[in-house]
Amino acid sequence: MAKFDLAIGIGGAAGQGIATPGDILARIFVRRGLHLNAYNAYQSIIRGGHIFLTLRTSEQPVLSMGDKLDVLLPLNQDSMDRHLKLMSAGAAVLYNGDKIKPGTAADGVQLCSFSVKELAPNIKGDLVQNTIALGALLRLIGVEFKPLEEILTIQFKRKGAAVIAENLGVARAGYDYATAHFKPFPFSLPDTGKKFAFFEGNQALAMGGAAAGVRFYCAYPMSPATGVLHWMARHGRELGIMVRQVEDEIGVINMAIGAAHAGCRAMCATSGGGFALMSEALGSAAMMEIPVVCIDVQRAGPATGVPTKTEQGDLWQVMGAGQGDYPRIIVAPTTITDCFKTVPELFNLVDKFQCPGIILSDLLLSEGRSSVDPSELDFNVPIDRGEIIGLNGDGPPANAYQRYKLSESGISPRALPGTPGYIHVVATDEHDEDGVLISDEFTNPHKRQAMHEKRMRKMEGILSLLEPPKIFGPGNAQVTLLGWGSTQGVIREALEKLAEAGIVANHLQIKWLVPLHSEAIQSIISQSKKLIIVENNYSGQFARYLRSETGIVAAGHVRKYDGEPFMPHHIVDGVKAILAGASQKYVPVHEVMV
Amino acid sequence: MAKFDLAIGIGGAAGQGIATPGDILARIFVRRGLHLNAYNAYQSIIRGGHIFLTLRTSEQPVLSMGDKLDVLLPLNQDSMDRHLKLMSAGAAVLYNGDKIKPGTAADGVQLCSFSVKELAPNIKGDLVQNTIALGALLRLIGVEFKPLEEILTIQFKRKGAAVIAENLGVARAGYDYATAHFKPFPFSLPDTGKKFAFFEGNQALAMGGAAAGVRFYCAYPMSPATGVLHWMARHGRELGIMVRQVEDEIGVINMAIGAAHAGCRAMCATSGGGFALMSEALGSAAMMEIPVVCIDVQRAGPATGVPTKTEQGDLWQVMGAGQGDYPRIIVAPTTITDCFKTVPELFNLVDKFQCPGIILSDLLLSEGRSSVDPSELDFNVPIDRGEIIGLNGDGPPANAYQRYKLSESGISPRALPGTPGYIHVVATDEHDEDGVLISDEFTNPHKRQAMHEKRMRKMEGILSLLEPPKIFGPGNAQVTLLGWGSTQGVIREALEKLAEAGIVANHLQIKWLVPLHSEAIQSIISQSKKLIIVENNYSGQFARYLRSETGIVAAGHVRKYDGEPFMPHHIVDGVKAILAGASQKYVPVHEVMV
Amino acid sequence: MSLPMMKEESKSRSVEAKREGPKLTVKDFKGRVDPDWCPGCGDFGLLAALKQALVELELQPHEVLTVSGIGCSSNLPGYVNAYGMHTLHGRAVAVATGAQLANHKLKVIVTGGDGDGYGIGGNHFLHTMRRNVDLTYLVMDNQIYGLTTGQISPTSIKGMKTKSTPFGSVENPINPIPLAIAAGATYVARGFTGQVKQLVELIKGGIRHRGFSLIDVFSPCVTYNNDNSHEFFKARVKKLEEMGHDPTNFHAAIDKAYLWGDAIPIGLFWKRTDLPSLDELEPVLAEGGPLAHRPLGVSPEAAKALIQVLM
Amino acid sequence: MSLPMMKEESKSRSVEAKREGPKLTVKDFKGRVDPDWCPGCGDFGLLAALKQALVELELQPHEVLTVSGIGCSSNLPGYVNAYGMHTLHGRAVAVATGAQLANHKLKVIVTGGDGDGYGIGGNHFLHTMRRNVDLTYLVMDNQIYGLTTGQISPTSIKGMKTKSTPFGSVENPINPIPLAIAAGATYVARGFTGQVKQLVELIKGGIRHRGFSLIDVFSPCVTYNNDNSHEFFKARVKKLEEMGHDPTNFHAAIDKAYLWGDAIPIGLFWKRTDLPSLDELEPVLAEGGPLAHRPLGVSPEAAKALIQVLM
Ligand SMILES: Cc1ncc(C[n+]2csc(CCOP(=O)(O)OP(=O)(O)O)c2C)c(N)n1
Ligand SMILES: Cc1ncc(C[n+]2csc(CCOP(=O)(O)OP(=O)(O)O)c2C)c(N)n1
Ligand code: SF4
Ligand code: SF4
Ligand SMILES: [Mg+2]
Ligand SMILES: [Mg+2]
Repeated sequence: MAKFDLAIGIGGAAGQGIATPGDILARIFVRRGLHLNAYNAYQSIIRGGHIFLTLRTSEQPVLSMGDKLDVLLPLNQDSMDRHLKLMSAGAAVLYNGDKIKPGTAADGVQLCSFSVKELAPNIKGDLVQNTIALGALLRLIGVEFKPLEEILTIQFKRKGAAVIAENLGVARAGYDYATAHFKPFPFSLPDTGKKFAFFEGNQALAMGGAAAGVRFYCAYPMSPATGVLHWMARHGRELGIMVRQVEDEIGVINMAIGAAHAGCRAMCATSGGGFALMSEALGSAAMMEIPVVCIDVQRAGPATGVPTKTEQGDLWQVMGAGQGDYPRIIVAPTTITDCFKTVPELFNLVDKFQCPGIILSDLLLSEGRSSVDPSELDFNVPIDRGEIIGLNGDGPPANAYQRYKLSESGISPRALPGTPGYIHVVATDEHDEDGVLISDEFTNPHKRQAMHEKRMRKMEGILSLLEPPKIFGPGNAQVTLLGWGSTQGVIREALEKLAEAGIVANHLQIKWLVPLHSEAIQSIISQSKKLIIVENNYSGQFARYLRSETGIVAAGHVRKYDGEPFMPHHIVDGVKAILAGASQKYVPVHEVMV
Repeated sequence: MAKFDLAIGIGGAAGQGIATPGDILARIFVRRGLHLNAYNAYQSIIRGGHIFLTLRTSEQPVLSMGDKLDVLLPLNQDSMDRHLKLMSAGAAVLYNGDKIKPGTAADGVQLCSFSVKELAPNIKGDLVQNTIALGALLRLIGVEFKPLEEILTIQFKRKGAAVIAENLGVARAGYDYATAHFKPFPFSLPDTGKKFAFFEGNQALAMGGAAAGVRFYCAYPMSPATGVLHWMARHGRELGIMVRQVEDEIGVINMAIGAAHAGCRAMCATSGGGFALMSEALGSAAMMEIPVVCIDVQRAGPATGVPTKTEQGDLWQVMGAGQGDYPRIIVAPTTITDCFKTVPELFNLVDKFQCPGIILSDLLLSEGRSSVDPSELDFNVPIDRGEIIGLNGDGPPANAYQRYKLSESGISPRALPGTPGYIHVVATDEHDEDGVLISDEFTNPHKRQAMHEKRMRKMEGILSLLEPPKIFGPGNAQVTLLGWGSTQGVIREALEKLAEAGIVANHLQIKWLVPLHSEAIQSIISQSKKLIIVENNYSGQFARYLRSETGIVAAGHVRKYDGEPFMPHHIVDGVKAILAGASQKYVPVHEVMV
Repeated sequence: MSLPMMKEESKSRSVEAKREGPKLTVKDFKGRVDPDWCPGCGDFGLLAALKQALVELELQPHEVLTVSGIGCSSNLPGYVNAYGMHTLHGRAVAVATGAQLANHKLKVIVTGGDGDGYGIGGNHFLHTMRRNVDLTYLVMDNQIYGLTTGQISPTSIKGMKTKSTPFGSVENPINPIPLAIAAGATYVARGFTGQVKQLVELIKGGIRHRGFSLIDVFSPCVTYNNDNSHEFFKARVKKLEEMGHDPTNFHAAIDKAYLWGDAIPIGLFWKRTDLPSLDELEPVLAEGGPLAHRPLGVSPEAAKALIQVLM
Repeated sequence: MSLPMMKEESKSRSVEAKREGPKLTVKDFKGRVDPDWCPGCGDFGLLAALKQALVELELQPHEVLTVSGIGCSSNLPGYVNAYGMHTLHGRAVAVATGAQLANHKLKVIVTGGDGDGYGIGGNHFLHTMRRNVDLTYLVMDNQIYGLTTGQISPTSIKGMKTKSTPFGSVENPINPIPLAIAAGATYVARGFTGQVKQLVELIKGGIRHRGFSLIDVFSPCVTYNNDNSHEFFKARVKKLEEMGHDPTNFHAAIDKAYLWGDAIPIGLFWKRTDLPSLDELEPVLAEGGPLAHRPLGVSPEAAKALIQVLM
């Protein structure tokens, strides 16, 4: 282990309480100023089945779940059977030997069996094995008992002193048993002296919304977007955010549009299926020129698909959502922390340009967790609500107010309902500058053309405000890896591994998808020797889009669509195979059976 | 008038009964074996406003509404004011001088005023002016009175002898008045001796469905797709087609999917907004592998847009419809008769490949009317229902039936509910070969990958059965015009006009959009000197798609998005401007104020 | 799941605050353009009644937001001088809910057709009623799809011949009144555009009512519905007031609602005032005024607390 | 719009044709995999009752089509050896209508959750009831969204604390029974998974009934709903049979449906047999057998006639 980099896998069935040891470990790491990345592979089942949580920590930022496991904590036989074969020399496997039998492990894998019966003979319930294992694990990675004691005390505070004592006792037993019987890792868990926080992408999106000043949030539950709703429901009251669970996603987006028109910053989140239902109304927001933000947290499709698995499969859906051409902004945040930052940025844009904004997250980002330096969570963000008139009682304009006044920017100042003197009607039918319909009596092809052009002109203004993508890594690279959205971390890590293997690569990650900085991308890629596009879907949705906008055709593609995210070596292997000319399209096989 | 080519415009308010003279004229034309094209520019209003019907007839096939009017029949002052300025030397304007005053007409325009008060002093109601004008018009174009007599007799049969007599009298009065007072055109309406039929695109789609063996049709009314429902409702009973009006478009597509799974060929039609609501379910049809056909009759968007106006603005919507990647077939018929032929073709494909098929029509095709040689309306079409097993009581297979058996083609034989021995469950969740979900307990990334690939493999098989597009016109053309779907006729006509102007152009029209014959297109376009793409939308939806699939970038674009269809000269002007280097994108102005 | 049948007035239902501003007339509520409905369309009657009600309630145009879907009837917002939203087909009630909760000082009036509200919009209709959102919903029920030139609607009578049912509909219609009562609406009435005076009172009552009010209005389509014409209703409607109906009597309300034939009751069927409206129940609105007027962002203390729990 | 309250049996309702084929047992209806529901989930009870009902009705697996949406409960078709469709969230009733009309010889049984059916699926629910489509709809009503790990559903009681309402829901729930009656369902019952014997009878009655039958079944979620547990219902449910209820009594049905508290009625609330089901009313089905079995295409004569009118 050159630099300190520890990955722990905890596996078992749904309902076996994997989340708690995961949370405790995460807390211990971030409180020591260690970086963290956590990814939970789970299934659409409430009890049973199989869950596998990977927690990885390091002194350096942790960009992905990584390629290897140092510790395996199987909570049932199934998990042991699935994962033992992934462990290699130097790794340790911690398990309750009363119930779980290891198979044959690779050489150098330390099999650390403990007996729950022996260590906690009087305690009922299955959760005790988790606590013992946690104690033992901390001992193995050279952590004093105290941090665990602290966190357990907080964790069980509500359940009273007896429960705390019991859990501390059990954890201690595991800790002590490990001291006596297991070989610790050749390091002690570092403490950088910093203090980090950690959060999942959905929390980051919700907090970003709060920072942006969202006052109305509504949703219909849908994995993997429900976390945003849960955060909002939990914190809405204290923050003055109205949170509503609606009858369906059509109701959601329309309600958000109503709230937005009345003057609130309004947001909603869903996954692909719910987004499909919203698509008609997104066009209506553009037509009425109402700013609204909708998050699509992608999961493996099509249709219901694999609800608890990740994919980047909705790009063409969001680009094509709704009939006709209309201005829209589509952005795919690149990290969990970027989720937080993107929301206020996007709100300023949609408010300025009075059009819908779509955030493309995915399960990997939204349910993944990462450490964050609290100083990066700046809630004091710039807020630009665009041109709203009449707010300060500045009285009606000399002429009758024209809600959709033609303008070079495509933007017309809006007035909120309730404002004296600016009466108008917004409409989803084509309309004139004053809002009067031009789809019936006053139909007029020239006016229609002018209004359509006015709306679409906004796209230029938006583009001019978006930060162009930048190349990362050496300029003279053999190969450029291009990704979009959530894959930034894993591609960066693949870059490092490629460098170790003597392959000089650089990296371009696209965050702002629509409108696209085509020229900037073209000029970057024109410098590049060989382009490989990495995406988490079957058909190369971004590759096709990139070609449509820039003509760029990549030399190779690394694609994955089995529901699981990329691990760094998948990309590395793909790049090698493509560079070796073995294939143009490389589809890795996911080795971890989850 | 070199070759015989006559265009008549009838204008007035909704409710003034424009349809009837239009229908009568159309019938007179096709019964003389003349070709016909009719386009009705109307508004989303039930009474009032403005309607303008253009009827064009010729001995040659009529490819579009054309560029000029020979006869104007304004039924009110508004229509006179809007259109008189379009008339040029040789043209005639027929109007009720009691109520309508002409403005200044161009030299050589014959103003034919008649007086309803004089010619039909005792008849009440406004419709009488239409009948008088019709009589006068027929006289002007050299038709004997008899055909009109016949048709009026049929038309009013249900209303009894007195009404027939009254109408015949009035028509006769108009006819005779014209004989006495107006200068007839220098020709008599030809009679080719053939007998044609005429129909609108929606009727053609519905009849195509009947020919294909559709047994279940359901819809929610939406202009401009409602005509399909109306035809089906009228004829369903006699043809054994169940026709249902459903509560909303989500219900429509899901009901159609249910009927399709049970074994019926099932179809539905809507416009862009309804299609947006259907998009989730289309993905579910692909996931469950159920064949279903959905028609999107495009209108001017976004949102409610201009419900009675045409556009080709839904291409990206249908390409992106629904989350995730899934196999789908998208086809845009190129003529009204092609609408009829496309439906059975598409049903054979979706049945064979067990996936959804989408027909992209538009208002121009669906509500436009054209003549057709009845021999082209062959209902005896080949029917291929794909692999359905167990139908002949062939008993259960040795092993338990696997609905989603992996296969090279991606196709697995299906069994219909009710078949003994082939019990299975279809699911929108990802599933294994036997239909068991692999989204919960049995989640497995390798199986997921295999099933996803199985479905997507169908796209290759589909492509291999689609006819590649072919170039039309001279091989050594200066410029190639490329269009898709409904614009075929007007582009062909532009080609002729360009030839007259000494510009040699050829033409490539794309009908099968997804999957796309990229290689065939590339090889055709590689022969072409200059490519100009013509489409009826703002953003060049096809141009962008073409680039994404082939890398082809056109030298120029002619685009229109004011709600009205192209007239030939719009394209001619655009080609000239682009060839002259004046612009890369040409957006014509619609001169007819409708 | 229980819907107790208590009839107590809930407290603090101040209905009409004192109005400032000039006293307005119906003319002041005339929209930018004249209606483009067919001459004789029932919707004219509803438009007149609505403007009259707004005048009598002494509301100012900027205090009112009309929200509609798509249909002939849904063109109404364009004909009223008030803030308006002409949204998608079937979605008016959902949009209106968002607007009402975002600014609960607005009087939000939803207008539309039977197809819009009971057909494609049925799910929002259902759930908005149970939530008792403070909206006044005026359905111009012509028992037909007017704008799409005549197809059956969910309230078309069985046997009706339309373009989509040329041989007569075989479907049972819904009866919006019992449906609304069962779904939890707290003010349920039926009006007729041929009885504008009563209609004005019903609308005023609906706007005054805190909670969801449905006013299903017979608004005959002179172009596509010959079965249920102005004359048809004129000969049959009977005012509930004159029938001695007590709108707090649940059974009587339902029984009266099913009457159909020689006497068709119009008026207020059902009203309960013991259920607060959603905005009254929503703690976020308890203080601070309309959400739409509140300052944006998160206080430094709140931000700190949010971060703290992540550490 | 009228819903006459006649109680005559409509003719020709042959319910169970004579069965050929072997006599089956519950085991024959076991699906390919075991349920993956939480141990103790109410849905096990419904699954058992459904299989028992199919056995007692002497149906063959291939004669039955189960159709579900998405949710824990909607996984049911995978656990029954019968044809099945596991469709999109909220869309089961619409899909089932298509399948039933395409092959009206199938027994089509729709199964799903309260969120699926009354939440997102509410509009199809409403209109399928008024059309009286011959479906048997079993709603596993656990008053919660189970599969998405616990948020309020349209039947969650007011005040319920869930992940989406951590401080208690402020919304009024719907009561599916009166709603279904008002919407026009012709067989409306409530069951409880703790009373499997009665449930079997209710399901059998529903399948036998020609028309739309709703059976709302208390099917407690042991993981996310602590308010309405098996014990909660066990202590409260009371059989309508034992309460002397007459399911043809409209007022009594509605009154009983609103009872909630110490005694919560279960059983058949409402049944009417005077309204034919949609397939019976649809002339296209009058002869020729199921549409799905008919030959495709148009006869030459019919084709000729179609073309003739265009000339
Ligand atoms: C999603 C969608 N589907 C269909 C339509 C077409 N459409 C417009 S209005 C209308 C029905 C109008 O009937 P109703 O709501 O009763 O209003 P009316 O015209 O009778 O006043 C329909 C089906 C649409 N605009 N959007
Ligand atoms: C369009 C869409 N929105 C949301 C979801 C997510 N979703 C799956 S099941 C479910 C609700 C489940 O509740 P219920 O129908 O009551 O079934 P239960 O799990 O309680 O049996 C939701 C919201 C989805 N699959 N599709
Ligand atoms: S079509 Fe009917 S509803 Fe529409 S405006 Fe005319 S009369 Fe009114
Ligand atoms: S979560 Fe609830 S509804 Fe779902 S399986 Fe578990 S107990 Fe049943
Ligand atoms: Mg209507
Ligand atoms: Mg539920």
